Amino acid sequence: MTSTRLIDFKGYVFLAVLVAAVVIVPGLNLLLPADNPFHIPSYLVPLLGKYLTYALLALAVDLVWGYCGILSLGHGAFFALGGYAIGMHLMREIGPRGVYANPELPDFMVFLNLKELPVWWWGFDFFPYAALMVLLVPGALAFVFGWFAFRSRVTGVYLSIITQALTFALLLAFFRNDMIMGGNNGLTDFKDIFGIPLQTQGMRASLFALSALALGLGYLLCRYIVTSNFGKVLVAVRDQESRTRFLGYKVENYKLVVWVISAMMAGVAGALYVPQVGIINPGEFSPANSIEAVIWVAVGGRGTLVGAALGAVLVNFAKTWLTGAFPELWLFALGGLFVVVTLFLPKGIMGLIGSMDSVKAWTTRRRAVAKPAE
Amino acid sequence: MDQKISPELLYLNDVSVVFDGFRALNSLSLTIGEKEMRAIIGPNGAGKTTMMDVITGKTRPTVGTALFDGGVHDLTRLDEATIAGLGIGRKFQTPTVIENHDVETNVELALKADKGPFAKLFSRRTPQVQERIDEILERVRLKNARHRRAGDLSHGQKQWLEIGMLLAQEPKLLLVDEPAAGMTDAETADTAVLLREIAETRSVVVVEHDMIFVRDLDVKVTVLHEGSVLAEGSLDHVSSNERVIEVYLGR
Amino acid sequence: MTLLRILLCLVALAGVARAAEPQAIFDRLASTKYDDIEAGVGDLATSGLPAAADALSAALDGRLLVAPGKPALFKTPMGTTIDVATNAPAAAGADAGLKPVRVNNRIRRAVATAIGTLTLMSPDARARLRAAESVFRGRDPETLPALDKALAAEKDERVLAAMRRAKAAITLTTDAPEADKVAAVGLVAERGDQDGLVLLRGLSETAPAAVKSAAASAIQAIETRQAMLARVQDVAYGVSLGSVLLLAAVGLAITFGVMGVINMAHGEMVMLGAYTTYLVQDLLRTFAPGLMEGSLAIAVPAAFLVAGAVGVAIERLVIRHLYGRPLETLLATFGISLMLQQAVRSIFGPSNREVSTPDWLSGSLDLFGLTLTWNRVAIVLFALAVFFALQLVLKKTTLGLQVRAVTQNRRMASSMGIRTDRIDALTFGLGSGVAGMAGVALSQIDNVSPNLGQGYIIDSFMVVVFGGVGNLWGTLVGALTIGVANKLLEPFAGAVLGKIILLVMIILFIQKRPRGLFALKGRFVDA
Amino acid sequence: QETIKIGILHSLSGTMAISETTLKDVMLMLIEEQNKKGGVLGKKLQPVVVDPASNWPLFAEKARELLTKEKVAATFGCWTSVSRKSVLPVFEEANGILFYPVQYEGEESSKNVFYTGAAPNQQAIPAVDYLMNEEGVQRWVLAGTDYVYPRTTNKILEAYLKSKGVAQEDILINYTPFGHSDWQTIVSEIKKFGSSGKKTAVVSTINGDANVPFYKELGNQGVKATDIPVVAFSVGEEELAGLDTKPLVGHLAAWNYFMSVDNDANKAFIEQWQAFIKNDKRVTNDPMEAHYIGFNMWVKAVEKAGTTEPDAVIDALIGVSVPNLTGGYSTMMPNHHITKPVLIGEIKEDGQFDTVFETPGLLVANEWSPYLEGSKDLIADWRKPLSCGNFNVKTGKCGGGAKASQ
Amino acid sequence: MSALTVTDLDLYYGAAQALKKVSLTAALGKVTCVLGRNGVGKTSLMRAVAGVRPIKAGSITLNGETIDRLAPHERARRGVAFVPQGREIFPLLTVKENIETGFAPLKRKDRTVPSEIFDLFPVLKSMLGRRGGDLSGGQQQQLAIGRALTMRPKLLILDEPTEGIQPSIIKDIGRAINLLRSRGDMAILLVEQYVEFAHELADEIAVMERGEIVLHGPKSEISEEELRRRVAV
Ligand SMILES: Nc1ncnc2c1ncn2[C@@H]1O[C@H](COP(=O)(O)OP(=O)(O)OP(=O)(O)O)[C@@H](O)[C@H]1O
Ligand SMILES: Nc1ncnc2c1ncn2[C@@H]1O[C@H](COP(=O)(O)OP(=O)(O)OP(=O)(O)O)[C@@H](O)[C@H]1O
Ligand SMILES: NC(N)=O
Ligand SMILES: [Mg+2]
Ligand SMILES: [Mg+2]
Repeated sequence: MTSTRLIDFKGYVFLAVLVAAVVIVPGLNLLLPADNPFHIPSYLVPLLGKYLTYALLALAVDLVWGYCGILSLGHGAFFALGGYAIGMHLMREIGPRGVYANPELPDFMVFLNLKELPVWWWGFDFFPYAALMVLLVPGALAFVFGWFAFRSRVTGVYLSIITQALTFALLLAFFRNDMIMGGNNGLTDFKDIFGIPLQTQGMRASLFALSALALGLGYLLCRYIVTSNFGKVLVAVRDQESRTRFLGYKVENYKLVVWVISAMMAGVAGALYVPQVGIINPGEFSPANSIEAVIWVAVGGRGTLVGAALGAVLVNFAKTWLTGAFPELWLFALGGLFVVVTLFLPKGIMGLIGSMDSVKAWTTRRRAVAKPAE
Repeated sequence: MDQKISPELLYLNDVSVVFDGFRALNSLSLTIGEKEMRAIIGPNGAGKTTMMDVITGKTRPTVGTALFDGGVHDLTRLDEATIAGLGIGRKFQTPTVIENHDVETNVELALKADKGPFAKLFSRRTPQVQERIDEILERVRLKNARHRRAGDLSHGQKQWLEIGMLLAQEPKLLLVDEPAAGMTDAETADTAVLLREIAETRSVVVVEHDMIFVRDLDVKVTVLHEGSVLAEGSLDHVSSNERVIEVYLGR
Repeated sequence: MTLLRILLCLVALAGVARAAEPQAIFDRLASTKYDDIEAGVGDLATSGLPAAADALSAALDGRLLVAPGKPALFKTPMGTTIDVATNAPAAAGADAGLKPVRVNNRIRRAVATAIGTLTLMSPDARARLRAAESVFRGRDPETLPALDKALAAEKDERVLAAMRRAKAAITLTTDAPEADKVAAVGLVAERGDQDGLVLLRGLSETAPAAVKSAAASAIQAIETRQAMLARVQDVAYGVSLGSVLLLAAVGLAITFGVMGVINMAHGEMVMLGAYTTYLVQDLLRTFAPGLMEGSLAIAVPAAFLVAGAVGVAIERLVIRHLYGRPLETLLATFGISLMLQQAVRSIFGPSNREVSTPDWLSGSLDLFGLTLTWNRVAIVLFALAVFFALQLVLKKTTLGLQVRAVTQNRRMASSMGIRTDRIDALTFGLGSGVAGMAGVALSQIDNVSPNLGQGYIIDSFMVVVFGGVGNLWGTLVGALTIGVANKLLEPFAGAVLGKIILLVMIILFIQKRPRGLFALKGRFVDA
Repeated sequence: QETIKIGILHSLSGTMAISETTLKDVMLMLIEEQNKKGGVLGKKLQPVVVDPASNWPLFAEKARELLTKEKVAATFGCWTSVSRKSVLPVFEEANGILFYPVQYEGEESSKNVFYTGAAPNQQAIPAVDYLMNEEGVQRWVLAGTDYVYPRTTNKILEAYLKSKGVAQEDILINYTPFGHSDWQTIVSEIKKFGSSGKKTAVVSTINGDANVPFYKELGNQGVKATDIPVVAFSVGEEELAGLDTKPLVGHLAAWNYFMSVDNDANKAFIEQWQAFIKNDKRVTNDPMEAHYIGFNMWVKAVEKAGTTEPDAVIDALIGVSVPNLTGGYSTMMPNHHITKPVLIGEIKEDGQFDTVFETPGLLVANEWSPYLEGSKDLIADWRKPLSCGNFNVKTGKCGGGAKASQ
Repeated sequence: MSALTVTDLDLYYGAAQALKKVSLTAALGKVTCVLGRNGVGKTSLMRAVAGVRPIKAGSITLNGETIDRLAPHERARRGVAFVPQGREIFPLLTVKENIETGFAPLKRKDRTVPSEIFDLFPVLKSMLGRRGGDLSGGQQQQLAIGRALTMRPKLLILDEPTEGIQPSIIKDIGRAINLLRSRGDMAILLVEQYVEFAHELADEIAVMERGEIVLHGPKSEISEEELRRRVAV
């Protein structure tokens, strides 16, 4: 059972680690000379930043899956939409510095013989508008999708599969050049944001810090939700949806609210991801990406929030390391990791950490149950 | 709008439910008044649970009317949550509780309150709420199990928990499907007492096969058989009915 | 009039033949310019040399050897060398310094037409039919004399009809009398196909009114027929695509649909089946080349056993610890899927493996102008056979009953005396084995590469869920529906947009039927 | 002893592993061979292999790792255009050197990238010319996978065909998604389009996995090369190795290299490759040759510059000329593309190509297509003082600020 | 001699002990009835005997053979049939198929449905094609008993079999249990809350409290009054 305090022990540790990361990572990167053993090389900063955005995506998945039982196999879609929103802004920021030097149109539009900016690109040169879209586009899609799906009582694998269909359809749609979203190449070659080049160390550090901040806030938001009465209803919906209805809860509304919040979180994650990796393309919509996000949560421990974030960072760290260290064998290692986690850590990595709690619980429970019902 | 067009709290008329050609309910008509308690008995498969399904919105009748609160609400058009919100609470035949929540939280979730998502988002457990929970747990004798996972309870304990949740809902109409199943004789008697108390302020429909329990309730009895009413009246009256003996009580 | 022209043609023909001395022809064939070679082929065909036909077909396989100024030779399939000019065996070593005639598509085409004319009188009826067809396509007035001669001698009805049409086609290009042409239009229209249409559409503006109007109505008729055929073809293609989906999905309908394992490694079972086919063929090629034609018949049970055994192993080692935790099967099987892909990549390499199609599955079936390739017809039949066999196993055998009991309530099934662990392993093995058999079929139409399975996993889940989890009929109807819908959309929307529309339709459909096409109904469903 | 690190950035897993793994192997072979010769500048070369797993953002991440962590002197990598686009900013930022070995759509020239594959004019246009002249093709199906390389190529071809008087209704353009596997409808459409009486050909820019089912369907539906020839730009020996080529005899491909090219250099290369990979059935293909050329150019440039320092090597590379495997010399031009011969081959039964046409000389790449509106005035020249990848000859300005030299 | 002997059984749910040194016997041709208030461990004891819940300590023997380490299906093969509390019908199998799951431990030639099942529960016969999950609660309970009898058990475990069943059929079940007892080839272990019913049927009675057996003996030694007192609140 989840603890009811807003921030429990694990939460404090988690937030403390985040705060430390915000101070230490950019600090060690910017302040120490490159030959110092504690120096964090520049390439690591956006890499770590990327992990944090994945962690935020994992939180979003865990919120709906861990607490409300909605197994989304399409959360990558919201992530990608958030990414595209910010990517569109970054494209507009390039201005006349594109290879075709068109002040108005991004290169790929010139290339497609476009004469003027498509309507849906309007306004993206204005950062606040783009930022709003980061929330609104995934939010609106989630709202429309959720409105119909939850009202129609699509549940379980049926819901999972149509979320997958959703992201797959978007993959194909964004893939089409007729969408004027850059086709298969997507959006890339970004230059700067707020006039500051994306490649400067300061910018990298800021984006990293921003990702950490977003992750922290995301965590607090999730904790707030799951520890509120709303969260208790969510768990009830997860375990006994039908029974919950008979208690007078409009289950579809609960699902819709948490679904939209989660989609927006994923959108923010995507928006922070794109400037740090420098590209957004339809590949982000691929169903495999969404499944991977679910895998991170499962590895870390479903329904634990901290575990989801931890899982995302660990799996991706493992992937980074293994693809470099064992380029020909890493799939065995990663695949094996997933199997081992399921077999030996049924509650994910958090289950392992949590077992310390359970030792405590064990002793107390033993006393309580020693005498059954009076 | 909220004009009551009849005095009954619950009004079922000519309700039929057909599953693949099988008539689980067959032109069933039944009314329950305000603050009335009614016992419903009848053979296995007579349609008692199905009737409750119709009232609570779980099953849509093939034909027929189901009105609530003096005809103001048409139950056949509302979903389960709305019906529950109108004040119809239900205890299921096989006890169903929220297994992963503790006993306390199960009761808390059932408590009468604004059950919209935003209201719940901004609310936490207050001392008043705690008090109310304690009161109910006291009544169903689960105070010592308050922090146990509901799924770990024994069968009978779950039955009690469900009754507690029903109390917490403070519904106008309680539908109680086999409350005494799996309870000891003493507990059964206690349940009867509890239901009689409740019926002083609310309407109650009880389904039971335990005749001693039904006798304890001391209310009008309706006998269902093959989806429609076979007999109605006091327990003594119906149990002397030949047909009732033949199809239900046995010799 | 006609007679006169034929006579003239004959004279001209003879003239050509006389004009080109064999050595001049051979020199042309020895050129490096395709223009020359093409002319040389034409010359050889009309040279009247007895070895012309054999020499020409030898040219296609690089067996016709030439060099400027030297006599041309050709090698028979038996390996003997023949002098083209004399049609007698050549002296040993005569081929020194000779090179095969250069051929490209253009030369191949010229040779085909030439051989066509030369084989109009072949004793083999099928060869004559092919020849008539090639004359129809060539529409070369110069072939008319040969054609007429052949017509006079022809007995076979089918060949006769084809030759008449070929003649009609030629007639339309000449300035034959109006009545002949109108009759020719009728004959050409008989074909009712695209080729006929092309010919009729191509009639010159200057053609007489009667011919034009006859052609117009013939065109109309053919077009209507073609349009209808197009729809029928879409549906047929849809059924074919649907049966591919069915095959890919039906194993999943067991491991996921019946057992509830979110089996992300399903695609890899299909892939293992395809690789088994490759291995079977590889082994046969080295040890029993005579059995190659039957390779698939061996591969099907082999693939079932291989994939089934891997499935049993996976179940025993991993899945069995996860019952009651269905969502975690997703994680574990995803891991297994990664490992299997990499294992195959490490063993067989990352690139495609060649799986050959036996001759009896090559080519296509022509049904009233509808082209259905044999391998796809076979896949439709195979998919249905697999489906009904499975249906039988699940519905009519004790195993089937026990499988369903175990998946519905494992603990109670055990209490009833059912050996749940054995049933679990068998069921997972069965589902995996069926996936393996699907792999055999897919090896005939798709890449045999480590990624093969990834291409089908999403579609498979889509089909099973769309059809309704736990219902095999749903998988059948779901697969066919998706296949046909896809193929009906494709001509209008294109492949990409068509697929998008289809996905959106599936999403909308699930709103209407939240538990799929063949939903389980009843009080237990969400009790 | 100090070593020089060489980055190898090719997918070893995921959808692109099919094509890219071979390129990793060929690089390992070239490096090993060079080390046998004593390395470069007296130092041994050390390959650093990473797996970007066919995941485009991962390409960028791995590129950064190679450049900043491993500090490689040069990187050989990428296949798809999107992977190149994804790593491009990284190479520019870190001032690295990337050799890109695959034919692509052009419309790009970066200071830090050396394009050893063909630009559209080095592959597509000669192929179309051949079909027009030799086969008398009048009607064209442009079929491709829906992404930028096929789209651009087709756009250029469309413009080119129209300039040659081909009517709009004689051009059919069709796009399919990556990995498309059900070709029934499209092949039958092609057949229909091709039976109008005019000679028809298919120009295929279908990429990757989709080719095998496409050719299988072509074969089975009886589309013969003599009726409707298909000329492909992305199907080489490696792709054919996974196919039963009997029904495909006569279909064409246009490349800058075929394994069947008969000369000593190529023979030696093939032998070396088969010995290295310990399999005498393994084939060679065009992108492998591109890496062979690129690697030798890099070695030569480093020796010329006397250092592996990027700016010096980048400058030294221009003008470097090394033997290619088709019997000539390829030169690195100021636009960072190389000169190439164009070969047209017909598929033979053994999965090899029979060269039916070869351009008389080497072609210089048009990195900016003269057939496209936005780029017809652009040129790239990385020699000083111009040092610009997109110089507009009309306005006299270097287009993108970031692309200009600092 | 006793068919079933349970000695010093301990059973835990996680850290919570549900059975403490429980010992019990059940003899062929006898009905052994276990009573007790809610949550005292009756169901846990039945689960332990049927094998669906592992035990921590103690032993279970059936006709002299130790069965406490055997899987449930092995016990079923040795003649243990279990009618669990909560029925546990296979919801998607038809009534007929539910009954046929009882064939699993039988030899092929014995795989017939005993006719007494339909005599006892005629409703099942009329609903053979209906899915188990669609049945009413009482019908499911009847099905669960019928399914267990199909196995021709040597030890029949009935956990509150009358729950949810209409009075006339409760009487029938009583008669059926009497019949089975009189055949003498079966030991019957019965959990009941319904004291009158239990007292009428039982040969041996055991009363549980807080995971322990506090009273165990032949019916003749325990009056209905005492029983009632024992299980009162
Ligand atoms: N979905 C369904 N499909 C088919 N038959 C059904 C379905 N639901 C209920 N039934 C049948 O309808 C009848 C009425 O069932 P119901 O559960 O209402 O009986 P009940 O009176 O509650 O019986 P019990 O006393 O045994 O609980 C039964 O015969 C049952 O088998
Ligand atoms: N799955 C479980 N996990 C944890 N505790 C459990 C579980 N099942 C039962 N218990 C607990 O073990 C004790 C004994 O339960 P059991 O079900 O054996 O009681 P019972 O005597 O059958 O009760 P009832 O008369 O209510 O059926 C109870 O305190 C119960 O809460
Ligand atoms: N550049 C290519 N072929 O994608
Ligand atoms: Mg009922
Ligand atoms: Mg119990």
